[in-house]
Amino acid sequence: MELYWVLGIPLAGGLFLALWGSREHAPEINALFSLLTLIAAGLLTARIVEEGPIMVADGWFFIDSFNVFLVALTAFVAFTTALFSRPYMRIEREHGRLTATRLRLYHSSYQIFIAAMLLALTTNNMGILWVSMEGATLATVLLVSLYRTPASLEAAWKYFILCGVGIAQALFGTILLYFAAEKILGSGGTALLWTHLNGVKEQLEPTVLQLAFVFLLVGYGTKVGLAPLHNWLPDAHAEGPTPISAVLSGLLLNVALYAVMRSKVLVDGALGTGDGNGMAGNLMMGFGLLSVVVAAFLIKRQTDVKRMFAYSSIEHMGLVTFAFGMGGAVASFAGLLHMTMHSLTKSAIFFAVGHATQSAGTQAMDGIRGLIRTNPTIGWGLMLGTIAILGVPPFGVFASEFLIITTAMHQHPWATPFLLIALGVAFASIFGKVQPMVFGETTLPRLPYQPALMPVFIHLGLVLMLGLFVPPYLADWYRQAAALLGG
Amino acid sequence: MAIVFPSGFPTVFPPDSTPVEFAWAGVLFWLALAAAAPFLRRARGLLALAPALCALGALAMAAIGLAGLLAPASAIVLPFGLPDLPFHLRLDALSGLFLLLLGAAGFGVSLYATGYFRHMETGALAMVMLWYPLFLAGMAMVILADDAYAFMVAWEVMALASYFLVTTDHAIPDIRRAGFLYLLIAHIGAVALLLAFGVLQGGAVGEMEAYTFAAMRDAEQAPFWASVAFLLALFGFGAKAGLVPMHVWLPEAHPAAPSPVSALMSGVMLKTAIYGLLRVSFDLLNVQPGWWGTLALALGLVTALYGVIFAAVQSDMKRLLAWSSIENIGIIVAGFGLTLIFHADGKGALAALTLTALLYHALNHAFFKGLLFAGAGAVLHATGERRMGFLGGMIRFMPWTAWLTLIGALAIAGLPPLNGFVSEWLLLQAFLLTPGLSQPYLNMVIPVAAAAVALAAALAAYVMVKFFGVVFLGQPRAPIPGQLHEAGWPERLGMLWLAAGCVLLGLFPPQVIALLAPVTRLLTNQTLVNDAGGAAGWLLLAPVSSERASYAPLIFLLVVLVVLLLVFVWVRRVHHGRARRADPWDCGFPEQDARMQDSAEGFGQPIRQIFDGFMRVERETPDPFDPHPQYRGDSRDKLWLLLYQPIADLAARLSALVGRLQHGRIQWYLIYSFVTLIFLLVFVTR
Amino acid sequence: MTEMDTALTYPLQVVNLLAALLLLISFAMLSQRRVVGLITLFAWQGAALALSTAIVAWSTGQHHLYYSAALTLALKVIAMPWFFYRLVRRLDVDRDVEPMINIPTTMLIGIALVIFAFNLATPISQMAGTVTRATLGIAMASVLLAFLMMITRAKAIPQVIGFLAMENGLFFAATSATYGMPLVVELGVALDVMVAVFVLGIFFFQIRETFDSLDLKHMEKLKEK
Amino acid sequence: MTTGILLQITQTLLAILLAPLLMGWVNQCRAWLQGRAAPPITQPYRVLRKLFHKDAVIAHDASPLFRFAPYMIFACMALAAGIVPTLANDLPFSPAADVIALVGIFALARVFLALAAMDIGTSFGSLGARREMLVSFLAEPALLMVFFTASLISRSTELPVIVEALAHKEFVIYPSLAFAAVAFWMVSTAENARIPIDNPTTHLELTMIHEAMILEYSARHLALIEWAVALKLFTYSALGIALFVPWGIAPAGDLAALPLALLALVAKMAVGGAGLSLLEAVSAKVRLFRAPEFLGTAFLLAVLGMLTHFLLEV
Repeated sequence: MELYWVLGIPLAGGLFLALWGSREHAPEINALFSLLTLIAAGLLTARIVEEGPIMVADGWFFIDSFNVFLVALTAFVAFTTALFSRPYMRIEREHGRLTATRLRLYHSSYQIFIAAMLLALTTNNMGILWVSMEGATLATVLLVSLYRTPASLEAAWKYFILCGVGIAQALFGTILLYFAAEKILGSGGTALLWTHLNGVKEQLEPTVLQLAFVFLLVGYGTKVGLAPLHNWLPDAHAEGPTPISAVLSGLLLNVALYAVMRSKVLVDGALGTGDGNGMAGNLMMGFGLLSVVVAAFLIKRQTDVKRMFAYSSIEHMGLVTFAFGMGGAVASFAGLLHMTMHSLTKSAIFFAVGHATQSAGTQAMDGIRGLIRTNPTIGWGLMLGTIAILGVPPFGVFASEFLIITTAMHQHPWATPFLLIALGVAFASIFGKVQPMVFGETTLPRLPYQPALMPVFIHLGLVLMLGLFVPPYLADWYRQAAALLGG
Repeated sequence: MAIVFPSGFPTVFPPDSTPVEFAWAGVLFWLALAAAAPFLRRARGLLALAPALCALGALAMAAIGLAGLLAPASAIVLPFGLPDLPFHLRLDALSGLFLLLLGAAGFGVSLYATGYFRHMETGALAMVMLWYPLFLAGMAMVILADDAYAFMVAWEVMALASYFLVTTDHAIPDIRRAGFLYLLIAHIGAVALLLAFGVLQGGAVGEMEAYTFAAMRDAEQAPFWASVAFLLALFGFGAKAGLVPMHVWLPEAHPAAPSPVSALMSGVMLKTAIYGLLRVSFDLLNVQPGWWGTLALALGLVTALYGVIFAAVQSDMKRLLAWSSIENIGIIVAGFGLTLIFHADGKGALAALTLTALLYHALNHAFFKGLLFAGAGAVLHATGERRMGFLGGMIRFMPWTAWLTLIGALAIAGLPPLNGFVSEWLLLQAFLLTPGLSQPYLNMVIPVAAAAVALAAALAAYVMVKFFGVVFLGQPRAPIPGQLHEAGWPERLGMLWLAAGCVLLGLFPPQVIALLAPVTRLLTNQTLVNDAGGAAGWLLLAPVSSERASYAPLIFLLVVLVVLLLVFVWVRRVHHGRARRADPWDCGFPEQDARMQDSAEGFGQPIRQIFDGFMRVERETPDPFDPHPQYRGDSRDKLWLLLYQPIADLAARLSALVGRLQHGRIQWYLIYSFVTLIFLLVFVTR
Repeated sequence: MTEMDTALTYPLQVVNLLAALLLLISFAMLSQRRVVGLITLFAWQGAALALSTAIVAWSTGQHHLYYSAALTLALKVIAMPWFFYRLVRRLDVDRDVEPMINIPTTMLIGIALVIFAFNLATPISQMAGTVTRATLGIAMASVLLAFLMMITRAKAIPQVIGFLAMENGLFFAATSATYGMPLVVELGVALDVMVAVFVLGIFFFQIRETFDSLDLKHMEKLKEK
Repeated sequence: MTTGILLQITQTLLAILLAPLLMGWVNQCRAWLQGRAAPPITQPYRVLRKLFHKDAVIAHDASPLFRFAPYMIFACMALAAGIVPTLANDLPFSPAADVIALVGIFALARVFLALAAMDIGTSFGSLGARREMLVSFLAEPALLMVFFTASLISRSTELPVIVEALAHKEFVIYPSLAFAAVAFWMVSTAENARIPIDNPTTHLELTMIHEAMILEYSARHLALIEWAVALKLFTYSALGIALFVPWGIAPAGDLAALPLALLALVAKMAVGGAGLSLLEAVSAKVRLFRAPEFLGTAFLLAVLGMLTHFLLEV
């Protein structure tokens, strides 16, 4: 029952805002719908925690601890982002960068986007999963080009084409999956249900699944932003409105990776390789490592703050992919933890960056100086967020990096030099660029009125807490999820 | 396993509570102070009191450390941390000793800070008082941690807190640069440590429990991987301790911080790295090949000489002290290497001797370096001037500071009967005992290495004469801004405490060594016997045998004092005490003025001349018509150019290369995914 | 359907024929310079697809395939080509510049791709449960060819048509090789495609009014300096 | 024990009293060698007496450190003289400080002298201090190496034990000691401000090292310093004797040997002083920048001595 709320509310919100969105209180309505979604998600989560995995609508939806935790995360970040976007978009509008109609488009597609992601997470049908992923892309394309500047158009175009092509590959992978499945499960609806596939995964034809996984990995991997398929990501993040950058980084990438993981489980089953040394695991480790290194070196060259943090998202997604690739209880646990931490931290950073760029009137980092003098809260938010994302304890990102790196050192020592170099370069680059933005003298004006930094500090507070103390039920939940991923 | 506090907070101590619980309580106290600080902006008075509270906590911590040193090891598990890996804390003799060090030095410094921070503007003070107790707590936790995660968290919190303290006045670009360099190298070092722990994790790998030190202790380690772990640890801890060539951040960061913080960083934080080295290589690793020791010894000696040479040519007093910290760390690490050598060679007693020496030196350095930074800080506070070229004659304006600093200077210069001499004496004794070793080449090389230590010690004297002479003696080299005020009472008390430490540690070596015994027993299963024989035992120090070598600072001091008094009395009785004041003579040269004294550069000139090869000198020769010419010769180390610049360039080149990937043409991006797809298809179906 | 495995019935032979036709059209698109011609070819491809789907539906009694056939007809043969014709006329962009790789080379690469695709597909199609399994290789080939076409075209519309052609290939794989995905999925996919085209339409106008041209070389500003 | 303490005190006093005599003797010899009319051998005593009677003149802003330093220096030298066996070999005080501590004592005195020199803030003062510290930081390790060689031979850093091992065990030729001896001579010339490093009788300020440091001193303070200098020379000579020609020093608890020991001491001192003056007469002062090379050589010789010990004597 909760499930229908979870999916229905944002959908309804989308339609409602499409009709009424240009009114004065659209932002509040937007936030309200997100809040309701969050509540519904909370109820759903509570139910899963006590009852364990459930099937809804005779197997069309399947919720286990893996995706319910992503549902909760998505709903939460969606809500905080809506809170943040309220004053942010208002300021944008005052600056005359946006019109009422575009705000209407923004608000409704925002809700649709959330709905699509929640659907992708909860559906049991690999085909629907694909459909909703594509839907999520389409919902955000027009948001990326919201400002109608040449740059934003270009970014949106690249986003559309590259992700479209990528997702097409994913569809082919899905077809191959079906192709292999219908022999065992017979044609018709059930053959694409993940639970059924999972049940018979040992009998699935290995060679077909290998091919299928390649297509799925390339397809969804494009959306995860794995190098060298990542090229749309920095543009889209840099040119779209900041709330969208936040949800793209914080949520969409997770959902795409979720899709990859669902398929990985099946492939591992078919090839009989559970513990990471299978073909799927190796591919993911390879992509992950490559992404980490490439991203780290690209970060070094950035001059645009949002672009830089976009690359840092690629880096962290690479790290998570690497962790999942390694497999095993600790690594998968760490991967899930890192997903959470990255979503919370990165969105918090984008919130802070958003206001920073607003007060500086530019996204160029040379233009942003000495935030801590004029807007202390923004300054501290950015500083702490950066420190957190760079994996400095006691923030939670460190906890997952600690587990990932030590495990890697134990199981795949060859990989650690790359990780060491990449982390070092990334740290030097990001921190070296953020420090002068936060510290030092400045000529920046204050923001017209109090920015909404509550979300920033809520997120950072959570990250800090999870670095020092993971509540037991959350931990169990992670453990079950890790077990599902073949830990 | 002792009891776990409800929610980790000790409401009231049960009668059977162990030292480690008290230690945890102390940490919580500091954390509470830190948490309270931002809310005290309104209540300036309370805020100004915070350092004093820190000092109290430190004093308690010292007592707890002492207890932990003498009591059997105790441990607790905190109710938080990672899900299956809650924070493990353990207080054994080794931790106890370093906790004692932290507490004792921290007490003096914090007392000093009470006065030093008094004049700060409220907002800044609130920030400082947020990070300062956090810094103390972080260091304490590093020493107490008993699992890899807790250790790393504490380690980085320590680094982070100190970073924010270093960048207290971040308006100055140099300070920002220093802070950045510091945090960067600290972080890279931390990642190295992470990898080291990754190698060390033992027991059931893949279980969280594998990260506890207990599991690491009884994991069996392949020699190769053990060596990998050791090298990683040496790199990581060396980066924190300022071991050449990872030292570049130290001379930048330590001077940049407010003086009490510099004192803590040099005096205590560097020791946590030494603690880590000892913990990992003697406690966690259970094999120690000899070549580790040789490596550490070489590194240590190079560091010692490098540091002291550069200290001699500095012209900024805090930078000079920072370089001298590098020297002392070098000496300590050399002792560490020697310990490893003896240990690997099965010479337990000798290992105990060197271990004692290095622990002793660590203890000493905490005191005199804290004292010196405090003194320098007082001068800086009074004159607002760090460049020695503009100072001088401070002893007339601030006698307290001057005389107390003199004690520190003499101590660090390794002069009897103060504490610096004792540890160096022990170390040299150890060097002289190497002929027992099995490898002949070591026998030959090591006494020569002793020469390097001797050289470093002698140069240290040079450095300190320069430091004290230029800053405190002679005439002010530049007009003094306003009227100079002597350091206030809290500062004086803090410095008094530290100075007392220098003197007492110098005068009672037998007792101190007895105090160190549990640690040496813990790490080498051996203790240093003081074979001074019964009655003389309490004043005579004879580490190996009284035949071999002995030293009794008390007698020493007594004789000097007696002779001194006798001579004085005799001169006054037999002759007279008449004296009259006049202008200085200086060979009758009339136009005598202050600018004719040696400047800091001038005093360092001979050293610069001799060791020209090591350094890159940037000279500013004044223009001939300048009425008040100022010569500036800034000697920086070449290592920056030779080692770090190339790395930076390489990274830049690589990123330029990678940057080509992202050149904007969508067709190319499509080609990437296309090629990737084809490649993978070929790859899986090959 | 086991009795069909012995000999391929005529309808299914027609399906194979259409498959060949599909491949042929893909090649033709690869070589086509003019945008209008491209649209026509795209429409023909759609037609072939619809027809083959219908035949498969009729001969295997998979009724839901009729829906997808109808969908294909409606969307890819009528709606989209019409839409694109109008677009081209409105924006008057009926000249394609020289593609990034010249035509002959593209052809050669295309042939290589086809061989590759067949080699990839044969081992799989052996184990397929369906009779029309051989078409899988062709589907894969046309997907790759469409991909290639997207790479070589330097203008917005041809690229999009390439994208849709790829969709066609996928559709063909779905219908002929596996007798169609579950209906929900098919509908969902169709919906997505429709929305995609709609969004693209909006895009074209935005791009047009910003850059007054649909030439992609105006859109290479976002890069690493 | 009591006899020991008596011996200790007498030896120390003896050293303090005899030191100026040695200084006088050296000056006399040098005067002869230079063909000048020699001052009487007791000249140093007269100088001291004169200085003690004078009124001290102290610069206006001299700090207490300036007035305290001479006493400190003198006390250090007295202690040093106390622990070097001159007559007899059992010294109750000697356990208080071994050779390493002895180096420490010298260093302590030197640092105080240098600081005192910088206290007034005159150009020559700081110049002298800098040069003194330069010379010392090169000389000190060399001296330590010399001691190390000796103590590696005798397996101890206690002077009495060393003397015991060298003088009262069966006679062995130690090649390493030959190197050490040369190094020791070079070091002691440097440490005692003699030619070729420094010239005690110079009046050319720019070449001064030691003299430059005490320019501001007068009267009793100067007297104490001069006396300390003499004492230092005496102690170094005694050291040289103890390390390289220890024969004749009375073994522990053998009072009968004392007169003989006294004679031996006087003889050795006479010869040593003459030798020193001879060397000073024939050699010229090197430029200050050459001093590092000179002392570096000393250091090298000492190290060579130690290595020869490992090669030939272990």
